[in-house]
Amino acid sequence: MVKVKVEFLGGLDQTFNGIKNLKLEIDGEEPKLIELINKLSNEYISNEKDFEMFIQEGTIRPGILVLINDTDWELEDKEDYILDDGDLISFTSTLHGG
Amino acid sequence: MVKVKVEFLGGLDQTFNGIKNLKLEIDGEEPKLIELINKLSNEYISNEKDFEMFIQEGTIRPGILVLINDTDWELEDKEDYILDDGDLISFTSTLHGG
Amino acid sequence: MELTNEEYSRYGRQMQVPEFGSLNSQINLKNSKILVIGCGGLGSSALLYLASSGIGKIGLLDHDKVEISNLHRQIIHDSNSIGLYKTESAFKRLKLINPNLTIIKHSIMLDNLNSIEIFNNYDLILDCTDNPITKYLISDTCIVTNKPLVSASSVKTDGQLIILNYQNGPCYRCIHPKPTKPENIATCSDDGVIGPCVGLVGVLMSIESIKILTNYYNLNNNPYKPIMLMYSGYNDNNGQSIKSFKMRGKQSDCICNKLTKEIIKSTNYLQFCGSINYNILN
Amino acid sequence: MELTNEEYSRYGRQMQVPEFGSLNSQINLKNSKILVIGCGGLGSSALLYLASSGIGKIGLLDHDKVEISNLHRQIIHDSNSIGLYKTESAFKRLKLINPNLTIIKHSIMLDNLNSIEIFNNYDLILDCTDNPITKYLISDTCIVTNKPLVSASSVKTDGQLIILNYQNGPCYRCIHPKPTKPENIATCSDDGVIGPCVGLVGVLMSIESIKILTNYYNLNNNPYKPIMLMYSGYNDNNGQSIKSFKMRGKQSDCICNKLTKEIIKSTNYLQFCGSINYNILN
Ligand SMILES: [Zn+2]
Ligand SMILES: [Zn+2]
Repeated sequence: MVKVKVEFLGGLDQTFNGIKNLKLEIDGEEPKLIELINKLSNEYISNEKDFEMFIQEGTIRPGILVLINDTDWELEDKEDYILDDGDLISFTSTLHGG
Repeated sequence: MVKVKVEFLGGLDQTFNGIKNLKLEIDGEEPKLIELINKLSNEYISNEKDFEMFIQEGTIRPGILVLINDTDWELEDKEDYILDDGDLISFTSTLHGG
Repeated sequence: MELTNEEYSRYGRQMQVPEFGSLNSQINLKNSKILVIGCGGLGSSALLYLASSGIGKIGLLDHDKVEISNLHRQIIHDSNSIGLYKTESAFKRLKLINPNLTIIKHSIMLDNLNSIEIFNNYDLILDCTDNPITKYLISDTCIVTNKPLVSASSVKTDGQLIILNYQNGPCYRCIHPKPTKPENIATCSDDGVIGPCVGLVGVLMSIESIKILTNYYNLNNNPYKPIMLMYSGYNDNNGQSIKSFKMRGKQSDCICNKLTKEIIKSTNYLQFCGSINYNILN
Repeated sequence: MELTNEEYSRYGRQMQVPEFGSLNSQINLKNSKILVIGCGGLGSSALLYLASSGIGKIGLLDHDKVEISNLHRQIIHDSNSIGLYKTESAFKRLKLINPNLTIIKHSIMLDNLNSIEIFNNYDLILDCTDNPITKYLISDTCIVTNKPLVSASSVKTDGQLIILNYQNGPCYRCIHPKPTKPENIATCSDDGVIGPCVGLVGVLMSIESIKILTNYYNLNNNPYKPIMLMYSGYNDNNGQSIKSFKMRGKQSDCICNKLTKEIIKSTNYLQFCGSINYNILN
């Protein structure tokens, strides 16, 4: 079991009932980031139409950036990143206002 | 031995030869913050007149705030705080420009 | 009090933001009276945004006149302002920005004999000054007149902000019981400042002021806790940062617990802070 | 090129700051030509500080006119600006702020047929627009004209900033290979924005622009690395924050590696981003 912190930025908290910060436990010896994403989308989105704001075509929707300990997940293993105790996983919407 | 991080903010890096961030090892089982302060003033200030910018009347000079893991040292034990591995100790000058 | 149709159009976009608090908050702003002390680098951006936001009445306090060396950072003024009182120059710009706003000019130097009477006319004080003498005086006066205080400073590329005398939090003396010696102080005139860096700190002040005036910090669901915001504008290749430090509360042994009007009026603030003669409120 | 006495007085305080880089940096600013696309909430504060800082030439691009609902956040304009082109209103204010500045007005809508020719006249581009169609077009045009880009956005209480196409770093498409669907996008008109929050992000843009133009990021002692600055203005009782995220570099499979002028001119950006018709450059 691994304990991680999750934060939703750029207004993405609205998709998760206004929750901005979360501490979560993920089962298993070496759980991957995809398991956290599945847990978030299955257990923390109460509104069915909000699901599309987080997941599209089986992955994080375009316009959401994922950061592992303040680093773009593209520099890590994306969905296959192996979670470690104390990791901070940030999800942020890309903003478009000016 | 305890490993800590030190940062100098608000222009205080100038007193320490322009160093903004530092990783330091302090000897002993349960070293106190005062030992870090002594080490900094004895080993990291090369200019004698800079000493007064850090220490006055035997303690941190008025106008410098000390933060232990982003918390005012007044909420901890000040000089007697027992350093822990990974602690971040910040020293910041109070600014006066407007 | 209600809003006019013009005000609904003007402030609609901010009333839409859930954190702002809708119509009630806009009316709170309209009913608010704030005093901005120092119409320089911090005051410029703080004033432009506070005036635009729909605050009812703003007092401008500064005894200085606009100089050309101010203009790289003091964006409320312009080349035609040179030689005018900063209060006069700011007044002109703010009236154009928002004609709904009532503006009071205090083109005088703040001192321990006039501060109490002035502060009594306002709900919130912004300290945009640049020297410790005035910072102690402003904090002390906020204590005896019971006004919350948004206090900030900026030099070179960095800045600091703290909310004082608010919801039983600390005063300036609680944080700084002993003044910094004059020879240990960096100022904008001696050490310079990047215009938008001090400007950014002024913007931070305007946002914290709006939060206070709209009761964003409230005992029910978001109580204020003492923090200091630390801004760094030139973080090598990490860009810029704002960190939030958790600060001490009101100190039981601080002078603020027994401060009176009489004590303020008989205190020699210049002597208390040391003998170098600052150019106050620059 | 040298500075006049007036310029020494005007910019002295920023030339004193070691991180700025003294006279050389001031001359670099004087020689610089920047294009600011969008004279709204981000553009207002970015422009006021960049004009004050001594940049030689600024291009203003916006096809919109000032409306009263803009004024709570677009502090470069004022009540007399309502109905004027934003470029015209900004021009007037900036000329008063700094008469040394050369200003070019582009009161047109940016599109894939005019963008390349316009960008060719400038050294640095600031994307202060509010919709993905324009953001992709601006990034693509920066690729083929080889211009660094400071790109930012802000909605409600938050904002983001990223430097693109700089020192072999990423482009907008490297970060966002697929556009966000129109129905998943929040905008200032729909969701509102706190005036000083978007203003603060504009100030961040001005500071990063000054760093680029003065070679603060340089291969010798402070190489640029791709980061995104994330600003949050309403952090419950933790005040405000700016975090720095380490971002991916230029992606080898990104379209930017083979973009040409011809491809830009034949791309249907509206179709690429989806079918909702945005009010571009608001
Ligand atoms: Zn006190
Ligand atoms: Zn690319």
